[in-house]
Amino acid sequence: MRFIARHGGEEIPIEVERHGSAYRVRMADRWLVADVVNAGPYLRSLRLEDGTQLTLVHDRDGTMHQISLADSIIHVDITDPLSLKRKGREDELGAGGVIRALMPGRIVRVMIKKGDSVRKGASLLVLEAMKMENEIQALADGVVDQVFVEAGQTVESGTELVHLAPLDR
Amino acid sequence: MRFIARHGGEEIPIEVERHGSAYRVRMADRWLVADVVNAGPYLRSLRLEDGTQLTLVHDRDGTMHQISLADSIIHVDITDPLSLKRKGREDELGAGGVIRALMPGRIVRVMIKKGDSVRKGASLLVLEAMKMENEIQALADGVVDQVFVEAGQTVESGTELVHLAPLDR
Amino acid sequence: MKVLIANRGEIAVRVIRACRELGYSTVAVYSDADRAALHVLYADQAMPVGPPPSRESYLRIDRILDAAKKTGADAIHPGYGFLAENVAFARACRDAGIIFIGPSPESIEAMGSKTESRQRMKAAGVPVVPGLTEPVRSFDEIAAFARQSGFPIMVKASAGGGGKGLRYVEREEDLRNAFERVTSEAQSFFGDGAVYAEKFIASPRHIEVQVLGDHHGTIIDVGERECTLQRRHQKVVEECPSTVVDEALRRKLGEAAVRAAKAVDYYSAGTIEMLMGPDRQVYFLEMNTRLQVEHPVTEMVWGVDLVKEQLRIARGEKISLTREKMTPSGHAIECRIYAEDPARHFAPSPGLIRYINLPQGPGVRNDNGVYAGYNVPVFYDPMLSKLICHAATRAETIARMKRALIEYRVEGIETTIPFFTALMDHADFLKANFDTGFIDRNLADLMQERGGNGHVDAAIAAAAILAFEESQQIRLPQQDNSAWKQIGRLDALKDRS
Amino acid sequence: MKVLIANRGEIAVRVIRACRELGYSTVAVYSDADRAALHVLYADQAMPVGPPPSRESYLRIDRILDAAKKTGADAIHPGYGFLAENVAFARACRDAGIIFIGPSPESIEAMGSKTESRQRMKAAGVPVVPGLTEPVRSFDEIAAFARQSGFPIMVKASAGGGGKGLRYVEREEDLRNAFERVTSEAQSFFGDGAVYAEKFIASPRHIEVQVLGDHHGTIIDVGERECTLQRRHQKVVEECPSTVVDEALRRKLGEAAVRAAKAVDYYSAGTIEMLMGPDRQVYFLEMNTRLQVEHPVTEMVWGVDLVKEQLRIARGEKISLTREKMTPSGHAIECRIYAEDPARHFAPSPGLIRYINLPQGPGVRNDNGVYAGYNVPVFYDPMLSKLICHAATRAETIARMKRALIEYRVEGIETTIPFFTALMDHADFLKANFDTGFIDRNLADLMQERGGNGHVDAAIAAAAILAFEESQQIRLPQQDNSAWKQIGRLDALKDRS
Repeated sequence: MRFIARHGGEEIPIEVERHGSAYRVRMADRWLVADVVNAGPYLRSLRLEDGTQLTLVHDRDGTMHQISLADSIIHVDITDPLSLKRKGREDELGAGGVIRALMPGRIVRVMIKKGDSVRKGASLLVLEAMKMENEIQALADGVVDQVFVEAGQTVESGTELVHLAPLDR
Repeated sequence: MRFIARHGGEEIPIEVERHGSAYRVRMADRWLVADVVNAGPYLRSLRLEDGTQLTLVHDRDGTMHQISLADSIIHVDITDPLSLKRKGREDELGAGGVIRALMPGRIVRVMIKKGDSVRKGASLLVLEAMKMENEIQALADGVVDQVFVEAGQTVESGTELVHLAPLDR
Repeated sequence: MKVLIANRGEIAVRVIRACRELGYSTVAVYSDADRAALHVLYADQAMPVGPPPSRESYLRIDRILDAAKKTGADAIHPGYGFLAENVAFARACRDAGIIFIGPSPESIEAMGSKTESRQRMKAAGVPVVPGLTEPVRSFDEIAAFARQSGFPIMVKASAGGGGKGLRYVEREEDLRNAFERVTSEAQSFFGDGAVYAEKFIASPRHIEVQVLGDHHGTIIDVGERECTLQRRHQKVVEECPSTVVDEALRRKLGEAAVRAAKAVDYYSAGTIEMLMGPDRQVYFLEMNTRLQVEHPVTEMVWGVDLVKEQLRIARGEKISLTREKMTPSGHAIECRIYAEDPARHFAPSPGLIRYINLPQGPGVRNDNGVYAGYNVPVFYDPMLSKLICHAATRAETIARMKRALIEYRVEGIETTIPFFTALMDHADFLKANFDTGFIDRNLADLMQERGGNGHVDAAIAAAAILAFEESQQIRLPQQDNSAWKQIGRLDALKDRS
Repeated sequence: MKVLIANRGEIAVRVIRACRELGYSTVAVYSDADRAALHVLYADQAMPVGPPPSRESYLRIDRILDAAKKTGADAIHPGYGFLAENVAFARACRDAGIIFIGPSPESIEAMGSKTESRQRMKAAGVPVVPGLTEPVRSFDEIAAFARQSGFPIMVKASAGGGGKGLRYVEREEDLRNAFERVTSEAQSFFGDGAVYAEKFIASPRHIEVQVLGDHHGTIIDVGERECTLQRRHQKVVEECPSTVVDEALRRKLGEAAVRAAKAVDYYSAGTIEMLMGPDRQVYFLEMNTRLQVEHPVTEMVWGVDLVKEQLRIARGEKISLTREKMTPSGHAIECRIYAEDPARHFAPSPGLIRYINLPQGPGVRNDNGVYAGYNVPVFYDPMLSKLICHAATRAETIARMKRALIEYRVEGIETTIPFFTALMDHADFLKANFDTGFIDRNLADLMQERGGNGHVDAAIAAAAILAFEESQQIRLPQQDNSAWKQIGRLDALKDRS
């Protein structure tokens, strides 16, 4: 079966086929033989032909897979090119700079207003949660398109805070 | 809602009703007010009005509930008298002395044959599993009705081994 | 004895464990967000004390005393934070005839004011960091001190502690902003806007000495802890012993700490915090009149149980330890595991813990406050657990910590585990070559992508295989050979017979 | 260095942890039943060695050496059991140029035969239990010894060990049956039907001394362990130190143990097992030429890491410990947590572990071999983990163990946890007043229904409430505030930008 993997800005064509009780995986021009077994919820053990064993925590949200190794976390998007799922996701994400609250809390300060140009890393607002003031920063250069919240407001996790339009639009 | 609880040979009529965010439970002529919350899979916390907190592991197989407290395990059968479930269960269990393998293993010896009278605690057969020979004993006095296995045979968990008919039948 | 624990999280669990080992029954208190928290699950009784915000629950003296009365608790352990250093609470306990497991209200009060404690220490001959010994409320007074002593300085909340309500000021133009923010934080965190200022000790190490005092006038020290590694003035890694303290200095610091504690007639467990400059000059910083977060590193190296000592002292027992007979053994390090995402500037990461694999085995102690299936609430300190390792040498302890961190897997929320993994590999950490600014300076370095150790391909392959399995509905059946169902049936059978 | 661990379960995990802390990479071997076992998950490499039965996998010397060659392992740690005391295996490693992390084949061989070791010990001036010093194969020879010495006697497999292949014989009429069963077990467990007989020491305590030897002729003892508490000749609880051993006796036993080890030019970790009669007379029983299951109690009290010492010794390093400078500190107790149902005569209880709540906190060490979601296979020893507690005194350690056992919850299979909970409350255990027959004699007492501490009503109410909730479809929604989904999206976004 063929997939497209997206990781670190790269698109990698992947083919997975069964190989005895294991799998043969072609990634671009590399081949891997690996077996994967469940070790309780979320935990998986992957073993390569030379015996290399990796214990990984696997979680998935739609086509996005999170693979946590002992000392690193890898996010990879795996899509079946035959399905239309990916298209839907891209539309959802394509808009870019929607900045959301990653946790519930209270907006302490809003440092920007509509029309401001901001640099990557600039502080946009301060959200107080878990006894800490958290500065929410711009992930990229952009122009403030909309500010959805004001100081003093309580927000839920996932609330849209600010919309940044890319500078190059 | 009304239930019948069976525990330790007793049948206890039970009534459960909501009481704010907790529950009011009538057991025969006693009343308890308790709330129960989930604390991850299987773990539950029960709290009584006086603050008494019990952390219990709860598991259920049909109408049979297993409640493990810090230092004891309680099995209780909870049935809704309006449902017919209980009837079915009784039929299934009523036959009594079906002795099954509780684990996969190999039958090493069979010490009884059809027609033998056995006393509670008598050794019926020896099952080897986990590097140990395990004597399977009669749970009550009875007459051997059928022997389903022979020495040397490998059995799966749940295999019927012996059927004991009650002496008083 | 019945002990109510006026706290939550790992420290409430820690105190419950000690009580249970001493045969005391325990009462947990909980806010509406904490009904299923671990400290509730481990307590014999649990009483609600209000809505989730601390101010309406864990900081409500009236409700906590009410819970103590309703359950007949004889004593209250305040843990750290919340009401642990609240004079009014300690007094209210005394008035209600309930033992407060901590020092006297008078000791708390004397040390609670950073400025008063500085005066007391000076009088007791304990060296303090040069600076104001009186609290001030106006910017002009702070500015006057700054002009006189020169920059950089520290502006601090007089009622502060625990790394909150303080600012480093390097240049005059930043002073007003710092003064305003500290004043505001002092008001909001400690309910008292008074501040003061000290000379800034450059590149210091943060060393603290554990003390124990009883009601019979005995005060001993239990050695020092190295708490230099901080992020934004919050300790993140603590060690025992300190690599810069030799036996002679240990004696000297211990004596100064005992002198400091005696100056306020101290009993129970307490900590004298000190700063050591690069010239090895040591200054009194503040006294924490409570159990510290990092108390376990002392316990593991010195073989004492500080919480049990607190409980025994509170019952009026004499300290059974003799300082001369005690020797530190091996080395211990503590990592504070937080629900924070190091890759996103340590942003809080509350939420459902879907899965945990806990580190186990030799020399590993995990003082946990959470479990798999627990929803980390947004309202409180995001500490999940303290991971403490102990081994014969510092190098072995670091290797053990690395091993434990590899075993420690949490899914559902982000944690600071990857940060500690990187720290344990840092050359300067291995050499114990650091000061209090080390982490903030080296953060980029520490948070560098580790690149999956060349296992990125394998990880991508794993994701593809798992996607393939799902698309093919290839699922390992949930095998279940469990015997209890049949046992249940048999018991039911027996019940009827 | 790359180390292959020729074992499974908790001991394989224990060795992997030590290797990882020393920076060695690890190779696990696994049978088809163990692909997802914990020792595989914690290893850097894993190689299959055959079908589930041990004889076709973990006991297959050829396959294990093949796995070592394929992965380029430099050394093999055999753990305990399986091939740990197999002379042929130790020789095969030597022949293959692979370091065997254990003693020489010659030491194993000398001590492997219970009869030869008895001869050697006699020669070295170490007192042995009176009995045969030559193995026999006929019933008549055993009967002759029995007649001469008088009953009761012990009939034992000459190649035996680990509590397997032995019978207590009280009366002449039971002798033939005992001889036949021991012969048969000796043949089936050890591949050698030879047996011998000893005088039975009534009401003995089982005391053993840990020794460490290096390749440079140094052998030291690391104190004794109290292993008296056994069930059917299998140790179930071990302690360090023994309450019946004072410092003078400790020295004496240690010297005898070193003498015994020297008699066979011993290196690596080993244990001299001894019986102590009620008259405090001590007899050599056997030497275990490997790491013991119960090694952690020694580690916690003496502050050594025996597995790391084994690894260092195997590399040719000198023992860095000096016996004179070592002192035991506090008390440690180990409970062997098995997948057995104490309420059903300790019947094995394999199956899926659906849930575990692990004990944590101060002084608790859990050497685990399983995890939640693991299916305990039927083919091997049913040990799930070793729970070890350490505290300042024996009483405190018992209280800590009780606390840890309350925290330790396993769902899906039955375990021996309730048995240990009862044992920790037994008056004679608290007084350390026991002999090797204690548990078998007191089993009924120990397994008495505890009656839910008066909480039966509450438990029934809980079941009714949970049944009610289910009937009403009242379910707590699985809350999920987890942030990673959004982080995933953001990363995906970044990847494309």
